[in-house]
Amino acid sequence: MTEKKELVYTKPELKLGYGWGHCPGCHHPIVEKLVCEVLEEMDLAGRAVGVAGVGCSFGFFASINIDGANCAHGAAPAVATGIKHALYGKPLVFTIQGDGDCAAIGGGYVLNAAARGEKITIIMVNNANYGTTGGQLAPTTIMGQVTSTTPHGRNAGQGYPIHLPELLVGMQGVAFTARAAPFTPAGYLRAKSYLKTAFQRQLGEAGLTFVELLSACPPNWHMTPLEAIQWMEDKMLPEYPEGIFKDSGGEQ
Amino acid sequence: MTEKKELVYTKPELKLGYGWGHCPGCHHPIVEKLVCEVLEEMDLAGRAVGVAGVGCSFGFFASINIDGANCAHGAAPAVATGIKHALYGKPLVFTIQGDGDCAAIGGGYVLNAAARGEKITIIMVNNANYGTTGGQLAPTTIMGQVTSTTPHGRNAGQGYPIHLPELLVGMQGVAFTARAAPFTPAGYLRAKSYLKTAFQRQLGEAGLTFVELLSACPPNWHMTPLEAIQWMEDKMLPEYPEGIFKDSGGEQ
Amino acid sequence: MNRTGAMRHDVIMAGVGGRGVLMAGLLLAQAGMTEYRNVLWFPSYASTMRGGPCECTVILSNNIIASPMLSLAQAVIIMETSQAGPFENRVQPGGIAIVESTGLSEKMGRDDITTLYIPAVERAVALGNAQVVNLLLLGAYIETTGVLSPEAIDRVLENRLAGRGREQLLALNKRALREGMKAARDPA
Amino acid sequence: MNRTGAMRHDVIMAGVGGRGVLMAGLLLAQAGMTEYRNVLWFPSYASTMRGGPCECTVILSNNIIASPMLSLAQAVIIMETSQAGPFENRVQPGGIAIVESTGLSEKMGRDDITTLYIPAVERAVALGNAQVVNLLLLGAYIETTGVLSPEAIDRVLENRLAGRGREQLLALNKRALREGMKAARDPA
Amino acid sequence: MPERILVQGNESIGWGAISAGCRHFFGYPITPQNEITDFFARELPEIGGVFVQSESEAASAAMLYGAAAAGVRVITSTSGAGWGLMQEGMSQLANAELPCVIVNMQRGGPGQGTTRHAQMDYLSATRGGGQGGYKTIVLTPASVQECHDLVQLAFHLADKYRNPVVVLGDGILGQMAEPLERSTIEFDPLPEKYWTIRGMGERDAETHNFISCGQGGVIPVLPYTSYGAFLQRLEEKYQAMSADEVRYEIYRIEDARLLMVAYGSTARVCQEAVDMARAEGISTGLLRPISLWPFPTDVIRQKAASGTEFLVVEDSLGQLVDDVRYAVEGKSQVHFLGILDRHLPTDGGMILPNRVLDEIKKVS
Amino acid sequence: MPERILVQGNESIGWGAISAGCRHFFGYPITPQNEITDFFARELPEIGGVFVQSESEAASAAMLYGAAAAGVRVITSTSGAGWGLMQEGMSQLANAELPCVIVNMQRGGPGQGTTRHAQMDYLSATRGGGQGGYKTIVLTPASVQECHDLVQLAFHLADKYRNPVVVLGDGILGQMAEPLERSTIEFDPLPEKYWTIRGMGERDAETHNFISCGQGGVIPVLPYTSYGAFLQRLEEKYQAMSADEVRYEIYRIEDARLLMVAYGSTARVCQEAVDMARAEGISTGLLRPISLWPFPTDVIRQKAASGTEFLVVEDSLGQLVDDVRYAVEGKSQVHFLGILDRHLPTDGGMILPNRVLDEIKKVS
Amino acid sequence: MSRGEIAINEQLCKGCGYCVRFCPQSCIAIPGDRFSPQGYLLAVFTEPDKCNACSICGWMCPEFAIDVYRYVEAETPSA
Amino acid sequence: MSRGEIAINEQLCKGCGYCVRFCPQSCIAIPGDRFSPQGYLLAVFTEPDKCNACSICGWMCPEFAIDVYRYVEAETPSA
Ligand SMILES: Cc1ncc(C[n+]2csc(CCOP(=O)(O)OP(=O)(O)O)c2C)c(N)n1
Ligand SMILES: Cc1ncc(C[n+]2csc(CCOP(=O)(O)OP(=O)(O)O)c2C)c(N)n1
Ligand code: SF4
Ligand code: SF4
Ligand code: SF4
Ligand code: SF4
Ligand code: SF4
Ligand code: SF4
Ligand SMILES: [Mg+2]
Ligand SMILES: [Mg+2]
Repeated sequence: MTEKKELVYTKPELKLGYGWGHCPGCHHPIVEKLVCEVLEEMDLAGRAVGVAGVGCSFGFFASINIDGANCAHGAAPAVATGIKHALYGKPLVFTIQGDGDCAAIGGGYVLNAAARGEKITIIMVNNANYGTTGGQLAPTTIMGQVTSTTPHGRNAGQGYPIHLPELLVGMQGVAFTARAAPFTPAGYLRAKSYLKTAFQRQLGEAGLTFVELLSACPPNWHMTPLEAIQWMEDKMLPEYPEGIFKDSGGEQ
Repeated sequence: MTEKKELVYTKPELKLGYGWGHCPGCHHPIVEKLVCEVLEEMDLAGRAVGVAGVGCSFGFFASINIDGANCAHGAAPAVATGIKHALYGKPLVFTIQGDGDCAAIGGGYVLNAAARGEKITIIMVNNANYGTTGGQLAPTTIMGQVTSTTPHGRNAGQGYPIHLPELLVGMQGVAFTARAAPFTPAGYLRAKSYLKTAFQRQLGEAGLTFVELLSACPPNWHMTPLEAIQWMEDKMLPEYPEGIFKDSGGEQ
Repeated sequence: MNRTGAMRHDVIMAGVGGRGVLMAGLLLAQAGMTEYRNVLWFPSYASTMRGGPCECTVILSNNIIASPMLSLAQAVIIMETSQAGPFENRVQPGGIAIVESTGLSEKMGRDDITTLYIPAVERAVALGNAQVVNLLLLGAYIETTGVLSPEAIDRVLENRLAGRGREQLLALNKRALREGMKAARDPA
Repeated sequence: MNRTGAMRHDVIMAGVGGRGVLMAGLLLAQAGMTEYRNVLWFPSYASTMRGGPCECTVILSNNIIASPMLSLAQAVIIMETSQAGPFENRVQPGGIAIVESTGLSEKMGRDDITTLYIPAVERAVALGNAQVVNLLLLGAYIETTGVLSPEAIDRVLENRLAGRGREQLLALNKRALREGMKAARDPA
Repeated sequence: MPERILVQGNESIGWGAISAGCRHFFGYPITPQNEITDFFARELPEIGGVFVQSESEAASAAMLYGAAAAGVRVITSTSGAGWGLMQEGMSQLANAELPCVIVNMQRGGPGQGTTRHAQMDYLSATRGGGQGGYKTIVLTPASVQECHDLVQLAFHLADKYRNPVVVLGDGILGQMAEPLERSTIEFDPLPEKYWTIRGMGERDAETHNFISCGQGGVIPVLPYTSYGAFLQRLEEKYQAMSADEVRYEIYRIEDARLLMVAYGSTARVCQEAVDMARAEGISTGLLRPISLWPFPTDVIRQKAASGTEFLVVEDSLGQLVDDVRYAVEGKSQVHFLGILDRHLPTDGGMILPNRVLDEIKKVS
Repeated sequence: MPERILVQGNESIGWGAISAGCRHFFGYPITPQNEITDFFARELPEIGGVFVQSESEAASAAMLYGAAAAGVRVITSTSGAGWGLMQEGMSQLANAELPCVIVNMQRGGPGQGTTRHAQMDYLSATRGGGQGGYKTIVLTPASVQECHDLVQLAFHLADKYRNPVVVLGDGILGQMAEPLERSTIEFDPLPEKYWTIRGMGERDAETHNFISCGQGGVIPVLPYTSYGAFLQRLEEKYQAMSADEVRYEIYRIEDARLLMVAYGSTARVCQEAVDMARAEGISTGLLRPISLWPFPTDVIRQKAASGTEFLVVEDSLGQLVDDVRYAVEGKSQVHFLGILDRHLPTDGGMILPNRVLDEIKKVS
Repeated sequence: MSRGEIAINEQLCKGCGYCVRFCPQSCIAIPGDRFSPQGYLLAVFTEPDKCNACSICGWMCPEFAIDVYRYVEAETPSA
Repeated sequence: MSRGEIAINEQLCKGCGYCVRFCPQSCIAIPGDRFSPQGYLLAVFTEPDKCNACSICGWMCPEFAIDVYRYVEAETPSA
């Protein structure tokens, strides 16, 4: 029996070059990979326009071969709204935003895009802190977590973690919300499937779609990458369970 | 049997002078009245600090005899946060905001104050449009409602009404949410009781408290005051039911 | 053509919000479009809420119209008694003040201008609709100054109201305009 | 007192983020506080993400220190091979370059400066911890320039590390510092 | 001859945008420009355009960012606090080199201020109120017709330079109605928008387009190889605008020993004052900047050199006057009449023509 | 002699606030000032103070608004886009006359820009970047010690004038460490804060206090009887600041025929260049404005009148240079060295002393 | 028989009709021929006999225009 | 018996260990004595025999450093 070998997994074609310097163990590049794979599998690259927020995903669309932009901190949903309406609803438009970008400074943009029922997909990368600026408290920081602005661990005086996929369920303009943790193989597959459904719902004009993806930030958590994913397993997953929270199905 | 007469209802003492020119049939002055009565009955006037947003309640604290301020459009929850923390939690701090002020431009402020669990009370006056600027679409405008920016009535392309008391239920930092429609006697009493509970929960440090009050805007609705309250009965109440949506009870 | 042959007419109309002050001015300006080379209407009010003081300036001219606000106007129309005091002073010497006089308790103070007292509220109620005070006073103004014919105003009214099932309102407005002209010829 | 009696010492340390370049500079600056009237430490890096180029400037002087950035420095410490090229040019003629040489494939180009090759990674691994490359090179620097005694650095290290159950680390650091001094006396 | 319609300045802004082929408006209500928002909400859907009411002016700017990046002509309008809230976004637009038009119908005062007219955003408009020292061309109309015309010019210049352009009106101009003749103005041909993000399939491209508002060192971005190269590009652009886009109008300045400088509604007042003064035999004239940035420095400097004095009239505590002083370089007198000289102390007050005339007499 | 500690400029800002008795910080992270945010998060709770991380810089400004209205000393800090986003709120603070301190450690460029140092917010800081033409005193330190000292002065001036005060640093200053001696500076007595809103019971009052950021006609507000009266008050305040709060430092200007004008970290570079030039026998000096608004116009004008030339060095495309030109009134030459003259085209570049020296030689 | 009465301040009333709409005893009306100084139609307390001093009209009035009085028996001087 | 193999790009690997942690067949290890040009510890495909070409290591790698190959029977030339 002669054997040949066939390449079954490699860098997606849409990914240009390689990383631009994320820290070891960071899942931001995993999000790049997921997005590329999903767009390739759905054959949507030519129709997709992405918007990155400010944070460690600022350069997302510099190295992905689809049209894209970055923009003001927090404003990606409004930028996506502008693109979508400019082109009369034609493209697939999605954002990549950090948790600080999306939930803190961008909370009002998300809320209002959801209320307007914009046909866009928001992808929020939740690493429970502000990675770019050196690890400050984010709205997603979990109770007790030490950050540079909660040096003794987050306590109730500094509020509670925010759960956007669950929260947005209550808004009529929202068609789909979900959360996945692509740091495990199962989570990776879940993330892909959620992203696919989100894009489908968007194209079906069902409403706003929202996918949260958990991500490690080892240096700011002061952990090694392996410690970081253990911490995610132990602390983040209980706070931020994976799953679909709303799916209006098909179209509007 | 000799008879004397006793004054049983009059303008609350805290209300200084009279209105500063709201339109006939507007409920903004009813909100003033409610706030004054509640503060008087709870004997909290000396401890209260109010913050008005921008809209037809901008002058609220000019004519109420408690310390107060107005501020940037939408920013009242952050201003209230500043006051509360400046005074180390001592005063009763509450906001009066229009629905546009609170839910549109102020949506992010509300969301984040709620996430932080600020011990403040947000009072949102929902008149289903932007009164001050001449009756534009608000996030609270109901489906089909004609406004100056939805001349053919709000349709799904312009999104769906937002229900903040219901939405905020999902946030751990929120202690109490409710909605009342003080344009009927029963609604009036409900509004008073909700405001009282909200203030109690705030003083018990239970978390953020939120009360929505329905209000008419006859001129911008192009109705007489009586038509306006009929419309509220027929259209607004079904969309915005009265009631308590969350009450964490006592203290934190 | 306007009836006087004058190159320019300007007027300030004053009242409170929600009572048709701005609309009266706009009617005049719109009507002036065909008869004058330049037209300007400038409304001024403090807020959208009803009941606050409210004024507008209308200028019709065959020359360039520069300033949109006037120190003093050739004429002032005071549609609400409460505005009589402040606006009487805005008339040029030799100019005209047309004053709604139903609610007026005392005569105006100036003797260097012509003052016309029109009980417009009373007449409007008599016509069956208190809302046409503005048309009445506008009628008095065009009659006194000759700035435009009533037909010029009619045409604008027709454009605005015709064919929308509002013929009755149109007729009422036209009647009020003429009632005002009559009142100006024969003031109270 | 500093051992040379010179009024001023300045040095640029270069490497990549997360490898202790900034810390080495800060140690030197902190230690200089007692021996020099003025001290300046200026870090420069593109982002908080690890692995990017990263440098800091340290100036110890008994005169006023004006500019926080230097065109050319008396000395440059190159902690990471990849930074050798750009930073060799930042040494004044007659100055000193101290270069981590474990990963270096070819010699540096300038002959108007003194270049010290220290296989610091190798030595650090030999000491049991690749993290002390910075202390090794710092040792080489103080030895070569006489800017400060090793004890001055020790004191700062002690303040930072003592009493927190990090005695081992402290000892390792001190050892690395001296190993670096030794290497400077007897370069590879 | 095109039909004349009687419209307010605010509506004329809207008609101007439509004449320029703009079909996209994103904006948030604020007095005294609500008629603009309402206009677009009413008119754009009728002609297949898009009106979206944003949730704030910060969002308006972001929506402009998206729509401009997608390559369409897009406009917003605001005033007062909304203008302040848009500053960050305007700076992002400038960095990302996105062409769009931003209208500010100025109201009164800092903060919430008043809902009425004033001219108090001159400095923040001409100096780039947001972060980082960007520049935008600032055009300022003085009539209803000019609202329509300058909006068209604004779109042209935005596309020409890939830069946001500001139209700075004021509440009086926005509220007043005058006859308007609508027509599309022809301009020189424009560069192709090769850089838009509409989906690669739209242009059958091999490589993507990327719009970035951060040209920093971290990301290897197009089209500038370094941050310095990007700043160089900005500098060249600003120099080109300064050289080519100065616009102003003069009125009866022939023999004027005293020249008024004023813009917008205040220029109208001054024009009347010029006539009044000349009627009394005082020879004065008016220089009305149409572009506030770039500013007509040179013409003023020349006049100053030949001894002409200046009277700056603006409805503020003094902003434009600084640019005039800068131009004059102490070579002649610069007088100032500002908001404290209004006929009423209320927010409805104005510097009336006779007040200007008094000042003309006083200083000449 | 107080203990000397080695701290970064950013931390020194924090120590300065604590020395001034400030116990309240509200702010949002942004590079290159994160050490300030982190400092307050760490230190304030230790001494019974309050640190709140806001959700945005717009929120920071609003929180300052609340805390200042409640009568406490309060500070925030930001940079770049955060500065842009704060403009609306700063204007509100100015209108409501609320004393507070806002620190901007400038980073590079418009938009998102870069995370590194630059000096590109000079104009928006000195001109009031937000709506309505307000003014704030702008102080600019050039050393770690001065960060600490000027923050204290900033608090004093804020309370003296009931106005926000800006401390304009830059990324280099914020990042670099130098020795700091901490001590509380004594200033003249301040007016009582009779106007604060803390609850009437706190002062056993009969009538309430009301803080408003809209002094318009609609609401009968205290303490101004009309909008004109309010604007009059602003004008008087700004005049008083202009008259009394100009600050600058001179270095070796005795016989200088060429005077450099620079602030912040760039002034440090120039100082070195002065020494280098003098060592080569070229007599040049440095004038370092400490208050950027009000600007030391008079001293520059005097120098210009006596023929001194100027070399403005700033890490921008040219902002400060306009104020110098304005002061000079064409009476002598004003040369400029800006961000395009940095030693590297990256955002980590700088105008180095030898580049300045070259220019000195070229123009003198 | 009446248990109370109300006083409507004609300076303040703006004729919205809310008191009329919600008075459980139908004591109030807007006749249509009475105007306030500002020109608003005025509400009038037309049926004093039916008033039970429930205060509802007062609650509902946005203009603080209504004072409500309850009739009380005069205290018998204490023995 | 092996059904596939992987190739780890040593230029890209940053030694996070995710591939090691999640390979169901424990084919990968970080020996600790091998460094990348940037100085990171390197992951090494130590147990080629066990690899089933499941691609999980590839999914988990944030650096796009892993290519996965599956062994396929050579096509028998069509008759
Ligand atoms: C208006 C504004 N404020 C602050 C910043 C600074 N900033 C850049 S990224 C960031 C937070 C990033 O956190 P997150 O969104 O969670 O993304 P991450 O880096 O964690 O992926 C902040 C505060 C900015 N760029 N703009
Ligand atoms: C930043 C900013 N944008 C816009 C405005 C204009 N503005 C004033 S009030 C208002 C909306 C008011 O609506 P709402 O909050 O519902 O209050 P209402 O008047 O209906 O009571 C707007 C848009 C403003 N003052 N500031
Ligand atoms: S700082 Fe955190 S989020 Fe940013 S690249 Fe590093 S690990 Fe990823
Ligand atoms: S506009 Fe509407 S909200 Fe404002 S006062 Fe009038 S009725 Fe009330
Ligand atoms: S008190 Fe009650 S019964 Fe009497 S008038 Fe008022 S609502 Fe009617
Ligand atoms: S409720 Fe008040 S304002 Fe309305 S009609 Fe009755 S008395 Fe008048
Ligand atoms: S392909 Fe699967 S079995 Fe093979 S090394 Fe990777 S994870 Fe292990
Ligand atoms: S997952 Fe990738 S980067 Fe991490 S150790 Fe394995 S090959 Fe290296
Ligand atoms: Mg994050
Ligand atoms: Mg409203």
